[in-house]
Amino acid sequence: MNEPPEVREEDERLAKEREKLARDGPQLKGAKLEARLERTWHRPPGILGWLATVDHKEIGRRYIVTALLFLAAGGFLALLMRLQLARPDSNLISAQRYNELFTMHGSTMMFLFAVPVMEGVAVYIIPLMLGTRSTAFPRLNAFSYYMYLFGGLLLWGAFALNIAPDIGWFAYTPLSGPQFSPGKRADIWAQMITFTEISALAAAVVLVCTILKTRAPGMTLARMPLFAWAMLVVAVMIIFSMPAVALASSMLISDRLVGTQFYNSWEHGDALLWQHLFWFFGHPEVYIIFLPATGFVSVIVETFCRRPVFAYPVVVLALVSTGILAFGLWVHHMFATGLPRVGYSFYTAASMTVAIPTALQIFCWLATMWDGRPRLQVPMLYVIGFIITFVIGGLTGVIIASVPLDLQLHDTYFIVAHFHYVLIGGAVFPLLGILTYWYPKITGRMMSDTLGKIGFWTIFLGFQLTFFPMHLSGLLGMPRRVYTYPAGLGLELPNLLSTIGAFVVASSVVLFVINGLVSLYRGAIAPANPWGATSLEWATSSPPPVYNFAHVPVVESRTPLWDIAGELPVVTGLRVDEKEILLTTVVAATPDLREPVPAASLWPFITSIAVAIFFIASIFSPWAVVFGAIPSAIAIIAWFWPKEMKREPEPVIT
Amino acid sequence: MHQHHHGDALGWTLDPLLTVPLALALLIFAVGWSRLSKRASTPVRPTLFLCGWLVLALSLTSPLHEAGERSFTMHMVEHELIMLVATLLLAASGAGAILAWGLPRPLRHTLAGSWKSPLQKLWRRLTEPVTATVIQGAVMWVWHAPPLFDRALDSFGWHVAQHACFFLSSLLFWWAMLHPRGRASGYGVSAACLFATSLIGGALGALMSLSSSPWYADYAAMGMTGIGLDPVDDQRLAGLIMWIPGGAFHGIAAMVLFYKWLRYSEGGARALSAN
Amino acid sequence: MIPAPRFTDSVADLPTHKFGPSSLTWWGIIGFMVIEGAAFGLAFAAYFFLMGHEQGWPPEGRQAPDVLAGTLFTILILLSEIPNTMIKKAAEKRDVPAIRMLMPLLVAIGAVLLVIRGFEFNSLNCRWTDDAYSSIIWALLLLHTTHILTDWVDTIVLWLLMRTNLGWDGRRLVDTDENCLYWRYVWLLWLPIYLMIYWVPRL
Amino acid sequence: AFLVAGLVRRRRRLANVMEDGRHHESDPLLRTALIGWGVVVGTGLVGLAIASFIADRSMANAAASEKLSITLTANQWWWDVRYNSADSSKTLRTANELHLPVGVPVRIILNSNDVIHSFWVPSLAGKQDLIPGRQNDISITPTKIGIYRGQCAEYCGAQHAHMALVVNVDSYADFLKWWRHQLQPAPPPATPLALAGYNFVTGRNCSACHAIAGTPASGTVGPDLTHLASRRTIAAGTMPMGKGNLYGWVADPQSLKPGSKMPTIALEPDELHAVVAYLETLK
Repeated sequence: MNEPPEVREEDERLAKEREKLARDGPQLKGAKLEARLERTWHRPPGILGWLATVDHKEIGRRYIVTALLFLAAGGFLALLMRLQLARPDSNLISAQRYNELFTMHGSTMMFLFAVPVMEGVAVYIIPLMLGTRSTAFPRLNAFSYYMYLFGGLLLWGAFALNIAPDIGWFAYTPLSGPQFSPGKRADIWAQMITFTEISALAAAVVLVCTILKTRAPGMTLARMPLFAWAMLVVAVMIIFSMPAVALASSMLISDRLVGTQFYNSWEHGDALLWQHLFWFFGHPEVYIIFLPATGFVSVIVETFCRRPVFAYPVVVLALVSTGILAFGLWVHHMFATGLPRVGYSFYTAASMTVAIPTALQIFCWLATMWDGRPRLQVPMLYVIGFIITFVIGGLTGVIIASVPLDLQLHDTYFIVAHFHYVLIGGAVFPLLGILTYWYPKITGRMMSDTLGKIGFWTIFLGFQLTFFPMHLSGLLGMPRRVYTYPAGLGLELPNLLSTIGAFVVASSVVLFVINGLVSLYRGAIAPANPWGATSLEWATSSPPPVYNFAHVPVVESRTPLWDIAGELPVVTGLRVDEKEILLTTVVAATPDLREPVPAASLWPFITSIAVAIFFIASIFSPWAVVFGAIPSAIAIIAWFWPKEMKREPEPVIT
Repeated sequence: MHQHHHGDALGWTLDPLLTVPLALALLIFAVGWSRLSKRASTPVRPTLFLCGWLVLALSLTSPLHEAGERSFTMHMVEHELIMLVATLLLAASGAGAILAWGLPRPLRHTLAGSWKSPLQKLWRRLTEPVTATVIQGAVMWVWHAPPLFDRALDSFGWHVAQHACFFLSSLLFWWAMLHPRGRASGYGVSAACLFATSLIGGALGALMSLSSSPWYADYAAMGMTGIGLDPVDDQRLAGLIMWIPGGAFHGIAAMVLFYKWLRYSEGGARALSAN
Repeated sequence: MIPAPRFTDSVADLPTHKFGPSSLTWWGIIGFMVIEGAAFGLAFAAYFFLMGHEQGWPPEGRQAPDVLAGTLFTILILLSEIPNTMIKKAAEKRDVPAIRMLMPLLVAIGAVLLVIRGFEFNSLNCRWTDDAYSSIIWALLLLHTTHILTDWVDTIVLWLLMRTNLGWDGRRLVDTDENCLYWRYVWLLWLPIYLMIYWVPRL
Repeated sequence: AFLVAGLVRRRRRLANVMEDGRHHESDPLLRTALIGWGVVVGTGLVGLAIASFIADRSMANAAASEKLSITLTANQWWWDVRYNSADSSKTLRTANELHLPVGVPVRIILNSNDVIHSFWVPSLAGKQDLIPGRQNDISITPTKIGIYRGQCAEYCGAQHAHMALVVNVDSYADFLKWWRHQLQPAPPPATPLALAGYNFVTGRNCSACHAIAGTPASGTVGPDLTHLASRRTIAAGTMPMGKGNLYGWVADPQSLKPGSKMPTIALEPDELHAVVAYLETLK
């Protein structure tokens, strides 16, 4: 329009230049193309390059490893607790320490293990599954990892310094408020929440945009792998639910640090406000952990039964409806708080409905196995372990959905048993299965099958031994979160069994780790598609090259690798001298734009440091909000400042 | 509470302010239908329209309306019938054309002339899914502000205005949800808007049901409301109806539209019926 | 074994930027809007939840905030939509000179808004430490202020960018377009907050 | 049960498939099965919801007419018990122990002085939280004579584990006897040693927190001690009542219940003897 004339001339010159640009295609393929892509996509070497990376595979790997370390740490705390509870009236661990232990255990498992590990797996595998070279917003992705890491370090650093939180992972006010938790313990917890929720929200935005915009051409929504569907639902749920805990914990920390009165019932505040906000997040959180696992199960079942998952639309609808229902159920964590009695039947009915989509999904998996040819390899074993365990956990879940029953069982070991069945059975088993399944893709080597099978049976049986007796101790009246219990109430035996079981579980986890480490060096070299699977991550080498795919694949069916006759259709014409990915339309996945991918950059890391200093300092002085915000803002501006005049040699602007 | 007292039998509300527009609508529809039915058309749409009209007419004029003046819960049932059932059926019937044909010819032509623009432009603006969602949410929240709600309870005219607002905003809303522009991606937006609406309405219902004191003076003044609950519990029950069945209704609608979206997303139904 | 490629269409002729839902950053911004919208929605819910347990609102002995500053703010922020729309349209037409001319106006409006906001805090008639009512209205106002502030800084940065050669980059125009979208969101959010802070306590 | 049966059947069929690798089920059949399964689960849940509703109704009906009103106030980490009466001379305060007459509906009003606690006597009633700034209540009609153990069921800080409550369900006559006895003020000290203890308890540190009816001790922060020795446990179920445990508790509460709000006061041996001797008279 109003451009000065020299720019128009420039346009023409650029248009000529565009013809000369190197692009992948029939003229440039094979080793020559790979070398060019490698040069374009590789990150700078050295420690700085390592910190600056924006490669989703590196970030995903770090996410997974870090989360597994936190799992080990949280599990170690669980062992300590089980030791204390092995005998009645035990004096092994003091009340204060025990309260720190279960707070750390719960917070670590929920915020530092379960959610991040799912995000980590997704960040690694989703772009490969979708047939693209990078996630959307790779720098945001890197930032998300660093925020997560610093949040975890804050919590565990505090534990090492003996100022770990002791208020439970749910931090009910007023116990966590300024009056009843003086000192810094509760502040540390609240800021750890801030870190992890920023991280989770950033990762959620990355995943939503990646899944909606970067799918391979032809991969319509109805052809998307079920794991991608699960992660899409989960990411949207994170976007709606995490702000609740963000708001709640900000209000808590401002009550504690600057004297607001949100939760102070002596000054018109309300202690239950915390619970409503917390569970508005906390209930969806359970599904945020569980739904990715259902995605894993769908992937494994499909591959090992050699049959597309039965009733794909039903599974998708089940995922979405679970996601929606999860937002209507938060009060069922609050049955004992004196909710209006007229509502009990409503809450019961609403809580029970969530069983329907889950039951339908389980049916679809069983039907897939029924109709397919199941191969009982390690990942499939984990799926079967998952189904058995999860069904038990689901049944106890239906029981406690009923208000009268829940009023009896709430906050007892019955609940502890229930949610460990749902979370370990429902999420950790599929996770171990999927790690075995994707291990060759990530590392290029296979895990040992024998060790894997031994590992599965020990963890499966050990798990039942640990948690089944807890149903009993709960029914016998053992409340949660007690550091000791009196003798003579019949609680000795179930507790002893649980403790023994816990050590069996721990040994099988050690076995899994050993298997993982040994296989890294000794495992059989993995081919591109060792399991004969169907989704696109198996259409590239194991491990994938830094640019994922030499050519962006085209998808013509829901099970692409099973339906192609030897040759994979691909599009051509993406640049090889610049990092570039293909954007497609949201629903139909028709090619839409070529999107430049930002280079590796230290700014996400620097920003995360600035923000971390800001948050941690604010525990000690409210002025940190002022002097912390400025460096953070500068770092963010530097992050987004475009490096150069990018006069793209491009055709039309529409 | 105007002119009614406890213990009176519940009667019909046949105020001309209500009955005349309702009857007129039905009349116009009947005329339009008789004119149009000479050309071929399926009976689905008229049936939907008639069902919607019936639900609307019954919820406004039947004893339910008077019961709504003695119990907030009953009032809520009335509102939910209007906003969830009647308007959904009316919007689904897509009976605009039939209604237009029912009008006298000169009026029809004037309307057709002005329909082009700017009325059409306004209509297109208002039936943007996000706009319609925001409008309905705002109408719902604002009318539940105690001074406004109390006013509606005290004066029949205001009450009609309240119901008209609910009726129009939800008609607009359902229209926007069911008739998206750009068929394929439209239903996705609709599903998201329905999910948001279930949260917006659910939040209002939840606040109502978790409140420890009644919000509305007229109901609070009753020692015991018409359905044998004290005003606090009556309000809680009303809130619960809005929150849980109301939220579920929007949730289910979201799922239905989502499913349609999914189907459209595959050009042919091939991938969907691959099993 | 990696399956051999079979070449189909070329995407070489695709553009590198478009306005609206085709743009990746558009989705990112919508994502963050939803996150913030959810946070505001929950803050509103918290406000009404606290209110639902009080006999009077504001609680007895407190005075509702003075409306002058808030009303001025509301009028000005509504007016700011005029240059905002003009910039948005200019960006879509690639009219960089017009953007360069209008941007300082938006920056100036933002600055005035922030000054008025200062007076707003002063007219709340309470301190955040007084009681939960005071805390929540302070929180709402503060939350919104952070949005004004961040978008203002963002606008300044964009303005500086537009003044350089980088402004001609189509992708920066998309950024400008999306910044305008965000500003709309910021003032839309303000309307319910305005009602809740200034008018609900007067009901 | 419906659900279990359905799942067990499914699993068995699944096992068959895996053993012989058969798979001759056709699609339409599976599809029908899917719909059938949906219906089965749906119906099962509706059944459960109705059962839950009925159970809930019956609980609500039980709450219809209470005869006895008790206010239970939770504190970190003990229970303050007040038997309400219109006549203030018949209002009775005790701690960590409820006595209820069998068969009489009782309404317990639940409050908290500090953080959230939860009232739970597994064999008598479901849970109900005690929340500062709010008032909940729970109605119970005990049906069997006996001694029941209750415990705080909401994590409430350091000594959450040691916040038990004894519920003693008696015949109506026994209950009345207990109630009348509890209304009595504490007996005056009879021996010189007990007198020394009385002087210590009422005169110095103890009375700031504890009350003993009929003496100058009238603190309200800690449990009422008027009939301390008649209770079954010390320190909210931390240990059984007895001379040895009383010694231990008075001498060093912090080592027995670390974090307890009762400070350890350094007592001379003779002071300790005296205090325990006096407390033992508070039957």
